[in-house]
Amino acid sequence: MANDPSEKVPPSQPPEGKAEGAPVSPKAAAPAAAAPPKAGAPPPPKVVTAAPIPLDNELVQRLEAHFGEAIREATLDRKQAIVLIAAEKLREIARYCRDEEKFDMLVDLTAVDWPKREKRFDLILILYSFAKNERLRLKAHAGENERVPSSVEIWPAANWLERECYDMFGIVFEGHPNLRRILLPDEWEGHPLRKNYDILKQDTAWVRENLGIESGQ
Amino acid sequence: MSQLIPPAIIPYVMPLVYAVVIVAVLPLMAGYIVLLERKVMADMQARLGPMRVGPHGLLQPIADAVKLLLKEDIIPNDADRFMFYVAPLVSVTMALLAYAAMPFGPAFQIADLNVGLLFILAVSSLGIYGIVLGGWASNSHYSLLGALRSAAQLVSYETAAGLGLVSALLLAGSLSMKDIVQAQADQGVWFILVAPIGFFVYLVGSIAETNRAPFDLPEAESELVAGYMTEYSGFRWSLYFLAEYANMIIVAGIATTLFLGGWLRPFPRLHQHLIGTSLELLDALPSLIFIAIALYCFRLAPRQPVRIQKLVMAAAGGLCLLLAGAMAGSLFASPAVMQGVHGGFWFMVKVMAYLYAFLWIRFTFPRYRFDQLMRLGWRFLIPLALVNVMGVGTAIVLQQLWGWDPRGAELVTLAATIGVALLLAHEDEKPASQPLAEGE
Amino acid sequence: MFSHTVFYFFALLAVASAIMMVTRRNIIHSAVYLITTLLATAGIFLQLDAEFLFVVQIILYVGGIMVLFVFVIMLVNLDVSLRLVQFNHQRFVAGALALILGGQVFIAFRVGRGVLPHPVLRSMSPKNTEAVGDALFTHYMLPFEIASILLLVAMIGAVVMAKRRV
Amino acid sequence: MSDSRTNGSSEVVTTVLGADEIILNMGPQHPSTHGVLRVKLKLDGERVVESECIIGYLHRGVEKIAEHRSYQQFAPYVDRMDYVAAVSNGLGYCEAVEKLLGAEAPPRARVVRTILTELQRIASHLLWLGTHALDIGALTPVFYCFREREEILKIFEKYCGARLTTHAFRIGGLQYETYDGFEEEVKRFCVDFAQKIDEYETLLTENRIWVGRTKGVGILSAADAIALGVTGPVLRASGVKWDLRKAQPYAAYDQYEFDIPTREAGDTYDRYLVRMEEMRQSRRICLQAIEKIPTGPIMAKVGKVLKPPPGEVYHSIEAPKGELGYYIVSDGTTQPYRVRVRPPSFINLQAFDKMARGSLVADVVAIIGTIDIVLGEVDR
Repeated sequence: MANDPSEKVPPSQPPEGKAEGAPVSPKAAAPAAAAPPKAGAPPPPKVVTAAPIPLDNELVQRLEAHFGEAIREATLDRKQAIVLIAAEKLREIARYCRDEEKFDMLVDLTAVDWPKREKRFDLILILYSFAKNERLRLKAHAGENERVPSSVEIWPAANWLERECYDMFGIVFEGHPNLRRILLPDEWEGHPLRKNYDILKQDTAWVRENLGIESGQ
Repeated sequence: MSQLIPPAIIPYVMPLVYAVVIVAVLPLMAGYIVLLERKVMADMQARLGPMRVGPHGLLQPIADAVKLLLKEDIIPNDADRFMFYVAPLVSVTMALLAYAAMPFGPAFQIADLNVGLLFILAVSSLGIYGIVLGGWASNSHYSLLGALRSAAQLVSYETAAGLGLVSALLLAGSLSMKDIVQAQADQGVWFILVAPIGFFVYLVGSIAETNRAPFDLPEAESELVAGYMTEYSGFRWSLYFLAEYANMIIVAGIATTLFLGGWLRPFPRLHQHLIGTSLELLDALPSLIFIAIALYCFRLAPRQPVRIQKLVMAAAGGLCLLLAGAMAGSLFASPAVMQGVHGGFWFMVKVMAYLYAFLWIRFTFPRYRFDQLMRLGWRFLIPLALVNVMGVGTAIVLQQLWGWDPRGAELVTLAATIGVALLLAHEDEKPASQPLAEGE
Repeated sequence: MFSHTVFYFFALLAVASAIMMVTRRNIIHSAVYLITTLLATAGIFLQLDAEFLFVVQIILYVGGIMVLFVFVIMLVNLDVSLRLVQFNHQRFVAGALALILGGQVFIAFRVGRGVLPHPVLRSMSPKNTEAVGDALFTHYMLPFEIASILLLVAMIGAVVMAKRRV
Repeated sequence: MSDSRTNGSSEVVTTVLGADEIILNMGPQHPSTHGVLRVKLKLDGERVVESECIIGYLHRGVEKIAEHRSYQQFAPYVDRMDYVAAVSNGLGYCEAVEKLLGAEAPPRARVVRTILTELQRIASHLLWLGTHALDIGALTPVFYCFREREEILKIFEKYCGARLTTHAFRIGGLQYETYDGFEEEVKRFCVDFAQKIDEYETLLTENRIWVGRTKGVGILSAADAIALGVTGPVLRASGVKWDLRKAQPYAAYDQYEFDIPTREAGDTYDRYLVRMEEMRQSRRICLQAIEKIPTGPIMAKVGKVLKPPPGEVYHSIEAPKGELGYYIVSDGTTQPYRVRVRPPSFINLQAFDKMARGSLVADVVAIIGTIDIVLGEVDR
């Protein structure tokens, strides 16, 4: 991991930015006495930054030049580039990333739920560029009843990934050709990966009706 | 005997006895061919196969039969009940009926029809109705697809296999099974040596006709679950199973009779007598084979883990000794008896060798796709069989009309046929390499 | 006596299954009865010592043509045929015609009995197959060739029609 | 469709749509859908017009469970995703958490991890080869494959006590030191294995029927593969020379020489050849690694209670089936805030429709086999 070329980042970054990353939950502000994580490994080559630091490389500059306000923030966490963007502009930015920046593969698309935040979901797109051997993480905030633009037309790979996201979080993707549940049954109530969905919870009515048992637990 | 039985019935007595013997023995034989298949498969796949029921699984077929008979007989709700009942019966009846003309030995034949070969082909081709109707009556789409594939496959490959047989018929000049073997005895050569291409075409065609891998599409497990047998269970299923193995023995019997010299001993014209007697050395071979098997059984017997298995193994050895004795004893009996016993032995040996080839092929090759199967049948085998018929015909004409040396004529035409075969194979490869997208 | 029994058995079977074939609603059942009819006819051939014809009847009609029939029927949507009206007003006409025909045959049989020479079965066995071949390729060469050409035309026609659809 | 989800029968539901189009349902219980995959095919005669994969029958909510377990507790769960390549799953997870912690496994641990993961790759490919050949009707290769796979599983068992769901690695390194004779056993396996691969190839590679069944079947172009996010051998068979072990080396892969096999046509036959060659390369890596396993500790000091600093990390490895990624968000507590698994099977399966369209029904089985999916990973 020490020589992970993918995450090579232009050296423009400040060595120890303390600027706190907005995407991280308030809890993160209290880094506490978390055990110095670098401890132990025989060759401790690098200082691991405990918190994200601002990022300002050429890619980010180009993005900002193109999309201005839509690029909210760019950070570096564990040497991995994260760009926070406005959800409305997702499709345009995604297309630009694919066509101009050669991020030709959508590696993954997922979400994180932060229920206490005003816009509770982080929508996360992990991109990879074969040409640069580099990854980029696009992040967008989305509210509970907000519709997020779908990126299926840019990367067909997003089809099932967005369906899964809808299935698990209830995020609705505008323009998705076939937005149905993918892992859970179509009539299932609730979105399990939301934080307020208890781990023991299940759609008891569905289970009773379709499986003929009282509980799936 | 003539006092006990009215004379009008006498000609029907022996055939009846033979028929009863065949009907009684055939299921057992099918069971043991299954065991053989499993053992051969296990050997090829680096494992042991059935080992538990009896020593080395020798009683496994009986256990399987009991299991099958005791299984619940399930009939799907929406099945056409009458057809569902009848279909397996059709299959098994037609398979058994075909044995009527099969010569197991010079004497052991129920009826020597003068169209014996055609009779066997005709009747065994009726077995397809069992498959088609069973697949249809099950009211399941896997079954129906299996049945349809089966019908299409059988109709295509019957043509090829039949044309393959024609070359042997040309050489024999008769449709009677007995006369065909006799012709090989008279000419002193098995027809496989004269018409190897015909044999090859029949081999491939017969594998396809009996739905064995690599042509087992009607019951392709990974695609159609069990094809036309998907909805069958228990006894009815075992009837299909019996029919399949009976058909295998039939095609093996046809190939043996037409190409492998039927009940004839290898080297029928080699008469090396034991010094000072009229016994032939080669006639001792069956006895020696059985003695060898018996010795092997006796050697294995003490090593069996359980007492009962030791006994069974020893009994198997004893049975082989008994057979060896019978083989040896028949040498001293009248020539007819000796011919009958030894003929039966050699016939079965050849049938088993043919079936072994079936098994070998099955465990070596992947399965054809349906269009590839059809292409192989229509574009390769049928033209090849036609050319082969012409080749053999030409050879006969060269011999009979122009007085060529028989072997020379056969070699020339064989070379020509093989040339055509290579050409066909070459042609066959071209469309195979094209992508499938032509339909779009 | 024995051969008479065999004949009447097969004859009855043929007629009965022919009637069943016409009256069944389910086409597959009809096909099965047609197969039975054909097999019974083959049985009559056998009883007449025409072994070659017997075998050819089975191979061609039962083993070949009927298999294709059944094959096609299975591909057809059966439900449609089950709902078809099977008999219409023509049945009276047809019944009348059948009666007339039956009467004719009966009369011919009664009148002709004893007049015509009793057919003597020349046992062609064991040269049955050769005899058929001989007859076809010598005496009946022209009809044989005409039949062949007819079949060829039918085959080409079928190929052309099938190709055009693709 | 939804109501029939509970109806776990393998019956085929056929509806007459237009003149010739029928819908054929395969699975979820079908001999060659490799588990509980259900495929709905719209057919025009024998040709597939459209296909839809219906998944989720094996969904266990692994990602949800992760949020309620500590980092170490969750490690055994990942073995249950791609259960035929549990070691690879474990490697990906452990390295991801290590990255989150900022820790790094000691060199000895990394080399042992590499060896075990490569053995696992061989085992996974062997299982694929056996079942794929079985689907296409070759009955015998599966037994040969299992014979060799058994040797690998024996090594796993001796190493950590489990054969299938091994939980071989720990966050920070290894729990167990290698057993006595580990090197010799791995070496002997690798040496013997060379001719075993040749044996499989003798059975299949030039077999006319095999070539006929696989060549030109399920073609996936490089552009389509990238657009659909396909990774692993499927991508490489389409001509993209990309392997995470080379592109972004992890564990100890940067120390070894190996090639990335690629093919151009992107059909089933090419995927077969790529995987066969990958087994050879894995063997090569093992042989190099086993020669010089560094001495030293096997566990980094990560502490008993893992509290990674808040933040997030994405780490991926080249699992036997493709890119296996873990995206982990930490909120500074002992339990991960969110664990997202990027399952290669799930994303590769998405390319099924592309491959299956226009092919024959019989090819569907070959195509499902060639993607090499494990439903445990697809459904999680």
